[in-house]
Amino acid sequence: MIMGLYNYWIVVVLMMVGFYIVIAHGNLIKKIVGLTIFQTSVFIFYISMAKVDGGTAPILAEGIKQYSNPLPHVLILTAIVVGIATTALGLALAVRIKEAYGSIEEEEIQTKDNLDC
Amino acid sequence: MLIAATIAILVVMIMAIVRGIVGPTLYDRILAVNMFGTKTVLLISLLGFVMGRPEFLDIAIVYALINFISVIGVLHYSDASIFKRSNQQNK
Amino acid sequence: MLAHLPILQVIVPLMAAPLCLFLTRSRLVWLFALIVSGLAFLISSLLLQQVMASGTIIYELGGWEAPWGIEYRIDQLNALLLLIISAVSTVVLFAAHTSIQKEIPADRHTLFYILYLLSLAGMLGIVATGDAFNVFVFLEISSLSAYALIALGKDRRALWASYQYLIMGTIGATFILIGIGLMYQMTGTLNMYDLSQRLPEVDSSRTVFVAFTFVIVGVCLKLALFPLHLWLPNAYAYAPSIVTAFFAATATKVAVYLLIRFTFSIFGLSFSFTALPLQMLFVVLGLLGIFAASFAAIYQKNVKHLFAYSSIAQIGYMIVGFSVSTPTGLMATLLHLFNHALMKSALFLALAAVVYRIGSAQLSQFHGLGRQMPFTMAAIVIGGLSLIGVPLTVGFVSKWYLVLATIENGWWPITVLILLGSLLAIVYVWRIVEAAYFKPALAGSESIKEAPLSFLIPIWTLVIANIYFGVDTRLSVQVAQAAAQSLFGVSP
Amino acid sequence: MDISSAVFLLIGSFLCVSGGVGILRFPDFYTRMHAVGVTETLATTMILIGLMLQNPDGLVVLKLMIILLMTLFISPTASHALASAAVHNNLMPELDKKEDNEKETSSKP
Amino acid sequence: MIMLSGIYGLLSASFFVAMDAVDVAFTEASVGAGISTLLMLVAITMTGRSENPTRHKPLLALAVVIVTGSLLIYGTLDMPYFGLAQDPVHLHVAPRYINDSMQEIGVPNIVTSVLASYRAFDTFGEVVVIFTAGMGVLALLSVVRHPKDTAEIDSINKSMHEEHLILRIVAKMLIPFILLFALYVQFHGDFGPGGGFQAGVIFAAAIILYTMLFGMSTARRVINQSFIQLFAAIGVLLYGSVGVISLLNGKNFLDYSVLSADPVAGQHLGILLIELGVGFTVTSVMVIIFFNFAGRRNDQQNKENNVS
Repeated sequence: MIMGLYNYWIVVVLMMVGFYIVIAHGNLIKKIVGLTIFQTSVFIFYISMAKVDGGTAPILAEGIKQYSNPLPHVLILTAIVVGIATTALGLALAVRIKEAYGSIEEEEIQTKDNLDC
Repeated sequence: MLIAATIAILVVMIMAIVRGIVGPTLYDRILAVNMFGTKTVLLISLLGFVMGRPEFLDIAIVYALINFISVIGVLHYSDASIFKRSNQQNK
Repeated sequence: MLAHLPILQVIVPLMAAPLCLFLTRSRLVWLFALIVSGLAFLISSLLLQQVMASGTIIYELGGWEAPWGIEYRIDQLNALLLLIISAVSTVVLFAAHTSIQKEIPADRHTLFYILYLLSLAGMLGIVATGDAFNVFVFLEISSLSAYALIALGKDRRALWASYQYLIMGTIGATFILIGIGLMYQMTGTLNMYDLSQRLPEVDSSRTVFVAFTFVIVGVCLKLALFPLHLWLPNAYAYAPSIVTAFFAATATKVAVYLLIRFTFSIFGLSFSFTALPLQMLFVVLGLLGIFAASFAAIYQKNVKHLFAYSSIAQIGYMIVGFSVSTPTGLMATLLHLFNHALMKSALFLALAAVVYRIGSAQLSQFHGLGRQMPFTMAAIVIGGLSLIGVPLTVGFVSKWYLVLATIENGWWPITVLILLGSLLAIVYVWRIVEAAYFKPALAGSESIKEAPLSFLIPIWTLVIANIYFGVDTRLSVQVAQAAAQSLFGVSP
Repeated sequence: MDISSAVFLLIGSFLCVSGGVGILRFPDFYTRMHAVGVTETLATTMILIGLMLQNPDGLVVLKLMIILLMTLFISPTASHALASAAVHNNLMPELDKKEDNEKETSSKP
Repeated sequence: MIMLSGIYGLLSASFFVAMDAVDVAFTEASVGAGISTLLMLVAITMTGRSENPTRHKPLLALAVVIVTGSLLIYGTLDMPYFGLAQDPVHLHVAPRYINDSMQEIGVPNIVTSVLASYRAFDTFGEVVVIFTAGMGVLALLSVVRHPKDTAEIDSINKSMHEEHLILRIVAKMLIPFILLFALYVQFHGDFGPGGGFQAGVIFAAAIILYTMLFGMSTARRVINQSFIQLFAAIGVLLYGSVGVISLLNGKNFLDYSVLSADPVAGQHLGILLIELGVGFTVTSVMVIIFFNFAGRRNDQQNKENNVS
């Protein structure tokens, strides 16, 4: 069982590291870094399910019978693009927040917000 | 032999990561990242041969390029900016 | 061309968005966007007609048959949602040109319309598609444009609200992605119909259970179900008014659609309601949501906040109807989807008109508005009555079916709680009425005029729709009933 | 052919590891950079030549050549930029143990 | 910390290579290690490095994370084992792609044929996502530039670049090569790893390199901002119009077989065209994003200079 699943367990650990950074850190940029780690670990999860023992990259060539599953690769290509799009937008927001609030710490922004109300 | 070289590179990559984490200055980290990048290029070329599909060296080329660009980027935008001081002098 | 309606529904706004960049003047872009949105509305009504007449439409993209390619699968449920979204978008867009003059800097106008169209296309795409991964892609289109639109708000708090929404939304989307991945791993397919066929074989496995949990949690994040709703009030309150009117009426509806689609169609009724104590959980969360959000709404100083909380409460009603899990309950949910879209868009549009005239949505600024802006305020009152569920408005119809569903199931205490929840709605609606009609006008507010026609026309269109569908319930009830029954009958 | 390739690969690996030891063990930034910069270029060359000898197929060798050329350009340039950045920002080499402490603290932001 | 995330990107990419996902590795290499690291760096310089160690609610967060994590681990217990050929993933949909794509589409790279033909609509969505991100960043960060300021920056740039002769010369030699390589990746995507997205990122990377070394305003002189926006739109439209052509010919959206008399040749042509569309959009959006970040940064610095 350990041999069959260890890969997924590592992915889960990575995923949770990213997730923890997202929800526990107060720094906006760090949150986004956490988000990228979280997403990347999901990518790894997809890619590892595509692997076939003894298979190679899914590009047809002569004399090769066993290929890895191409479908997750396609999905993850799309997901990577989505990931970079989110990252870019999130960073842009963080930059604007810094300009507007003078800080990128969650707590400081929250207190300034409460003053506004 | 390929395997041996792969393992050697993996070991060196770990060393680079250690240096990257330990620090102590920013430049050490950049150096470590740069080194890590070049080693990745080698690793990918080697992996291509290990898996018997050496056609995929394109990825290694991309790596080499991206690595260079990101080192320049780091130097440009980090605290270690090469341009910062001259900027201040100009003011 | 009729055969291609399902795809045209999505790609018309999708391809119109980049075209906007070629138009230079703000007014031109607005007209163009309005036409495109109207076209989408036309397509969706044709689609609904077609579906009601001849049943599910299947459209294979790229000509590849289903599990290999992506397919669009339009049944009654999708068609209803498509109609709601495109109709609201068209009506709201009508007022957009006037409203954004004062709220968004001139050099961002084109971008605003582009993002708006993208967001519309994203939502339509989520609803129309029959492929689980395609849902994720379009979910991201609609949410990314939503983040940017919200951040266009004037107030700096809009930025912070948008950032919070981004974090929550991305976590939700990633959870959905994990869920889809797990399902794919167990079945080897991404097509929804194929999934529903293949999942029963493996539905006792723990992996499928976890996949289900992740999808549900992810959707609930997007849905702003009670404990996960924290991003919503601020996002709605600080976004440009037009954006609020559009999203309040559509965004959460799409999430409810996803919830229904995943639980009923993909995982199947028997699995969904036995694997987790879903019924119990959702009833409790729904009711908690109704009460917590209604109480919060009562204490808000900003009317936008007030209605945002009321939206969360309304989501609570939908979830209660959903968790009854009988055809009547589901029908009540679908009706409420439709009706809530009508009333919330009317209310938020009226608010947009108020903001256009007085520059803020603080309750304290509302004093005496009943005389200065009689038509706008009358619209708010009728919308508010609809929220409460007074007879002759749409709100009554859906509450009626909801009560019916709970009684049918013998859930008496819940019936009582639902009615109590409506009483709370009376309180918060009354606060606005009181401010607008029974308080003396503020000093220096004599110059406030009635909102311009470009507001009044869409607002009153919606208000009349509110009343019309409250009296003549044939159309909405018929569609909702057909959709609910098809979900309970054979899987999609 | 195989033997020569193996020899090249071995030399390359050895150089690589020595560079790795260098980056870990050397006392300050400049010496570390020296260790890396020098070994890296040579090690990469060696390993790539070793790989070229493995597979004398046209396109693959061409790509390897490209990688080699690029590394030869890029890695010294990057090292140069890095070092000059460090000098610019007043990071002093560790010449003497006593001086070191003051300088290190003063150079750290 | 950012360095580490860069390393993480590199590392995960090499993992993808080991897992046979060359196309993904390609993308992750250019995106994870390149573009997103760069963006983070720029964002960090714009927001300052002030690191406040205060963490709020770490216990709650930890609880949430542990619950989700253990749920996932629980879920893995029934998973089909890693790498076995009889996993359901490898039995149901994928075999057709592997066995028949050569006859149906005629492109050796299966990933490309799935991406650009079987699931072309996903890819269309992906292009639109990237376009949305570009528009979003534009809506958030674009600044109105004053001609006077740019002249000032120009003079600063000129003086400071004199010190970096070596960098500039090497870059000058490299950039044409990078552009050439990007074209190769773009058009070789049918046969090897690569395609529109990867090519677009590499192309954009070359432009970014140029911008970093020769200054914003020089780069802007070459690449006009509004021009590149139109370019992004053209990419999406190119992709979409391929679909519309098939609609007009009575086939379903994105059915390429109508593009040529021979369906397989039509598929090939269609893939080529849409990859081109992807390349256009990705290049221009990446450049838009970078320009707006960097432009905003220059703007901030100018303001600071004016104040001090």
